[in-house]
Amino acid sequence: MAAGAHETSLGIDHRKLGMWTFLGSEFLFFGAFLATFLLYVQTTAGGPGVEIFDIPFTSISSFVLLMSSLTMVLAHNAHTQGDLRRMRMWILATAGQGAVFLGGQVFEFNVFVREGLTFGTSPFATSFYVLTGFHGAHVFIGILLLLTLYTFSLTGKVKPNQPLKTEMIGLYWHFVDIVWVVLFTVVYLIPELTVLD
Amino acid sequence: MSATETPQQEAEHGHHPTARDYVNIAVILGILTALEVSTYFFEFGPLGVPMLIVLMVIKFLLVVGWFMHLRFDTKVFSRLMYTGLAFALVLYSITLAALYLDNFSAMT
Amino acid sequence: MSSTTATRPGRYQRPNPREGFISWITTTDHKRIGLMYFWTVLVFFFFGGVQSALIRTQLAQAEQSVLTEEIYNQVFTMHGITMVFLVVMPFAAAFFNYLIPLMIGARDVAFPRLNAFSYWVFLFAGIFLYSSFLLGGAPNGSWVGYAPLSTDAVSNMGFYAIGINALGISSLAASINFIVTILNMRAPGMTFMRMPVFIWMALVTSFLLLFAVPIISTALFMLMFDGVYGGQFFEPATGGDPILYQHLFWLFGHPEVYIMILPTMGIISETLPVFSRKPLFGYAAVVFAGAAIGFIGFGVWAHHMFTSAMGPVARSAFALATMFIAVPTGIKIFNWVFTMWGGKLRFTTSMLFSIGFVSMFTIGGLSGVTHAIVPHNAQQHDTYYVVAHFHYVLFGGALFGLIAGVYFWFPKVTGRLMNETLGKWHFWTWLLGFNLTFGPMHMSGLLGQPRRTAVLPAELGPTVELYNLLSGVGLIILFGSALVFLYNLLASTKKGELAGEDPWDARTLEWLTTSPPKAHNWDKIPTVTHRDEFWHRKYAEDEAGRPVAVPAGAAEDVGDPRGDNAEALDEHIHMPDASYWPFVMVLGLVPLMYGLNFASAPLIAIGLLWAIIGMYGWIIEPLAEGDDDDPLDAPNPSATTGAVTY
Amino acid sequence: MRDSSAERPSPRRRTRLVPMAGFSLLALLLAACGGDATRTPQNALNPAGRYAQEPHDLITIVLIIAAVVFVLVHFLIIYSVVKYRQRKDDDGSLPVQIHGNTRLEIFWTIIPALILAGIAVPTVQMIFSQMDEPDDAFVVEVIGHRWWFEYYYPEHDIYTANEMAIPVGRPVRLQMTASDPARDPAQGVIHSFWVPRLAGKQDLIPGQMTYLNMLADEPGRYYGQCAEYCGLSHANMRIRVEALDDAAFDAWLEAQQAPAEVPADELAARGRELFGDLGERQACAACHQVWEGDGGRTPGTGPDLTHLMSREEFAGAIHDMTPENLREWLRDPNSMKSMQYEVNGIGMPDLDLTDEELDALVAYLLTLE
Repeated sequence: MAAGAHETSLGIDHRKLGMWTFLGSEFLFFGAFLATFLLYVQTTAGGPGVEIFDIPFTSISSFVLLMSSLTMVLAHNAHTQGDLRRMRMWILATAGQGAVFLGGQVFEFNVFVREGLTFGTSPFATSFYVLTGFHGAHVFIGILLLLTLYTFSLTGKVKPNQPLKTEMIGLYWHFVDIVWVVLFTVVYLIPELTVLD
Repeated sequence: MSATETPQQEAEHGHHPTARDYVNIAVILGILTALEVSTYFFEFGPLGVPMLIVLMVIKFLLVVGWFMHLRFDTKVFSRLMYTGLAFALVLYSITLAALYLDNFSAMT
Repeated sequence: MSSTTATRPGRYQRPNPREGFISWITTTDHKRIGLMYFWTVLVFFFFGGVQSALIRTQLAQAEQSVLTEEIYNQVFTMHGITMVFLVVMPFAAAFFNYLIPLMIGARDVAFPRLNAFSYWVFLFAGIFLYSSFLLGGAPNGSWVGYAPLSTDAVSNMGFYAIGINALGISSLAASINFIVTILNMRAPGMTFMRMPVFIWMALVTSFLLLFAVPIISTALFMLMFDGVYGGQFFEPATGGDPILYQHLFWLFGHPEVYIMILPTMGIISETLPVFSRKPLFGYAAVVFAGAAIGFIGFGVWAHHMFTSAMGPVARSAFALATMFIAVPTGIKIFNWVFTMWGGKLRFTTSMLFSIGFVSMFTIGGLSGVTHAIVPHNAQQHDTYYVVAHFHYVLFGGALFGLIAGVYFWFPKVTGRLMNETLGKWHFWTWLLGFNLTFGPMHMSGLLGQPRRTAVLPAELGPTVELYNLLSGVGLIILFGSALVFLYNLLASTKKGELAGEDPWDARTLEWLTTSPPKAHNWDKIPTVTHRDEFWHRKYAEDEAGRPVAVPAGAAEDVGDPRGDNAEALDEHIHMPDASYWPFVMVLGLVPLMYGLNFASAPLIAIGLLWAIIGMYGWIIEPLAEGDDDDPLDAPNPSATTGAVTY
Repeated sequence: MRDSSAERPSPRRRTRLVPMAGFSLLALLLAACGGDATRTPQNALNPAGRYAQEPHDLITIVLIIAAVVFVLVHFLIIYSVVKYRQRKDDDGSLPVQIHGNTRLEIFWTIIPALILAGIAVPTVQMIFSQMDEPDDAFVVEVIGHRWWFEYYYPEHDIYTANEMAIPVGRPVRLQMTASDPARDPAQGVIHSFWVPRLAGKQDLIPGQMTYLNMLADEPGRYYGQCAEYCGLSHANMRIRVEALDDAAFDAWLEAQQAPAEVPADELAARGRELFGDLGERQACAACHQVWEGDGGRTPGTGPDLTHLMSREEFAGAIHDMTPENLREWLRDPNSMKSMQYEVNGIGMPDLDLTDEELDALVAYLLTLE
């Protein structure tokens, strides 16, 4: 929309406006699952509760996801400067960190299931798995998008003068990150302080 | 209403942070995360939860403001995002309050 | 016209057929998509109507069972789902699609392919829902789908949870599309306070969808996880709270009511002024009242749960909020009435339906206020009184207005007028049939007849039988009336009187272009200097407010889209090409939906993979006007004049 | 913005006419429906105690106000339509273009808001007063099953089904929850208890307790039914409330507290045997209790049958308690009421009873008075 962008009523690109609109609605999506989790945080039906969380482990994977936001924004920064080579490097780093986070989540789920917290154990279990699972699904889609961007930047479908494409995927990625910022605190750290005492 | 009719200038060409700024923000984020995790290892008493919430909000604002450029972008985006956020906070708080505080089970 | 495929080299060519079946499958033209919505809605409306006939037959007499309980429960559930999600909502979407770009002076919506995607998801989700009849029975947990009844496998509510969720995706995509279109693609000079009220209401509706759809989506996911995958969200045995589902459902469900009625309020705010030959009374008040309704509409959801497990504080709070939403609604009604006041009313069919809307909606609104009287709500709740109320809002309200819109914009779409004689027959039988069907339900409800019951009990029989009989008679009249309407539609499309470009002496921008509009809507995008721009190009007001006709040709300098150089302009306008990909991608949704419903991993995998492949095709396929971010790639830079380029 | 006030009709002219029209319309309406209590036993417009009367009085006022508003709006619509229609001799000129009137807007914002505030005050008061626990309440526990209501009288240890007896003139406090045949809240769904003449409805939630107050001023029979859609046989889940004066109520309590007698009659004795043992087939006693005085009463998954014959109807209060009906019910329960025993374990199974067994069981059931 290079020519078009300056002719829109708000002077903003359609796609960026659309992305922000979408992200606005995503708060309502995660909010509902988070509220459900809060409602059920102690409803364990005799099964495992929040004591099952491994805070040091989750802290590390949370940190990795947080730092992936840095590499993401650096990728965008490189793209704005037309430097596709550095952009690709940072994109790969971001996708890699996302994959580490996702791997951590899969590992964590496996451990929990082995310790007796299956999907249908209790409302606590279901709401935990669905909330963090949907977040994981968002991360997964993000990784797909990043890899797509990487590939297209090699084939020439994404050009050095099109940083908007990186920016859009970045917006989505950062959003997924801030959702985790909230989840990490509200799902893991705060119950660890309050429910266990 | 007409305030949202921002012409193009503000949108794209504001102050743009550099790679160095981003790294600095990331360092701050790392320190804040370390502080958060410390609540697991050390006893903060009644301060623990408020501290975690404040830290969470700061981290949120840093990522949104800098990495997502909300500080430098048009206000329309901020409005869209904060409207969604505010709706989520208010509606789900009321729902939880109704479920926790004012149903029959809570009354007995 | 759409555009220059041949001139551009590339591995992928986009399809560009202009007629035939393929042209409809691949279209990205907002007008064609709008029409597809319209005709699909008519089909679903027929199904919903048949279901209502079955319901009325069953209840015509006490202790009668034409249908078994099992079938009856499926029928009333599907009636609700159909009318809400497959008729009223997409009916409004048809208008949004067709009219938003025309009324704001744009060539298409912001994301034409996403627009096609929305339609195909809607169609296939509807087919998915109806396929349940062949696959072990339709959902029978009622349209609200309360847990834990709906998590029971015999309720077949998996179809509901998954089908409605898919419809939600369609609505969400459409709402983002319309929000961006309205915010970003208005013609030069069209400030917010110059937008037609219909556009305002479309914007508010889209925002309501934007924030409400994710909520129902979570509720339906939870329902699906509980029902199909052994989740415990609403399972009382392990401490799950069924009331949570009700909160989430109505957090969406109440805004949904306004999602259904606001588009109609927009339509009425366009038709009444035209046929009263006066501007809308209190434009600003109507707009702000509409926005206020949308906003407050999010804060009243629990009034659907007054007999649920809520304590007195919550009951009081939601009662107050509910009462006060009547204030902005009242503002609108008075403004519409005063729009007619002092005008010169022309009673076209469209005008009759508009007035009918104001009248019937007033009844629905007043009975709505009585729901807020919580102590008595406990008597009304889940009775036919409620059924009467929401039919007065959604049938007497939404549908009356939407039909007013059909008569009003039919000449725009086809270039022909609908037959007014048949139209008047349609209106009067519709009005009579409607009131005869739903008016008596107020009484049968107050007298104690609950809704959703397959049998009218003998104890209740003598009290309410007469009212049920009247309802049945009313429905027969409605069916006849609907036939008149259908015949009128089909006949007028073929041989209706030619309308010319401005049959109603209309006020808004869409009448400025040809009827039917060309694929690109405008040869030259108009510049807007007034609210009711088109009217102001025809008339000026003297100091006393009396209109004076503008001499022919005087307004030409503002930019006449029907200029003689249209042919020359044509070459330079680049419309989005047609595309197979939205359709292809949605085809992947079909195995996905069935896979989720029957917990079949292979089907889910096929569906996801298919959808992802579809998405890649979508991304890779070349854009008509070159890549968006890359002006160098655009075949003709001068072409972007006000054009949609995505 | 031009002021159109000059063209407004004087509001004073209408004021007297409109409420009168409203009142008479409503009076007609209500008179038509209050009516004969015996003919309309499930009629919310004919309340029989304060918990139904108070809301009814409030809604009457609100309906009158609504009628006034309705008449006002429609007067305006009809007046406009008649007065401002385009006439045949129209000169084709356009009317004066009025864009709005701020004073009017403020007027019709504030007036409805005031009216609503006026309605809100008694509404909120009544929400609390209706839900408050009465001082001398008689407590009955209500358990909603698919698809019948069970009543338990905790003070007297009485179980009964479908038909509920209450004392006249004394508030009854219902403690309600929902469950299902296996007494497993996991199987429970939401129901709603509604006897329109005695009180508004209140949902029964599985796993939670809800409460409802009821009061009957006069002895008599009050009908109601489940009002929250609860699946297949929702329509067949009815309620009968028998309001008894003190003497009759005490007698009822006493009779219900007595254990069932062991029948002397041979056929009935054979029936009693079958009731406890049907060989390969599931015995009646697996689900239904007939309390003969041993230990405390414990509910089975089906209705308590100890005093079956004291009730006039069975199967969710949809069938008369006649020997023929009972026999048919035992022979082929699904023909009498839609249930889901095969798929969901809900309701009465088809026990494949022979004619001889049917005779014996019916004879036995008839002795449970």
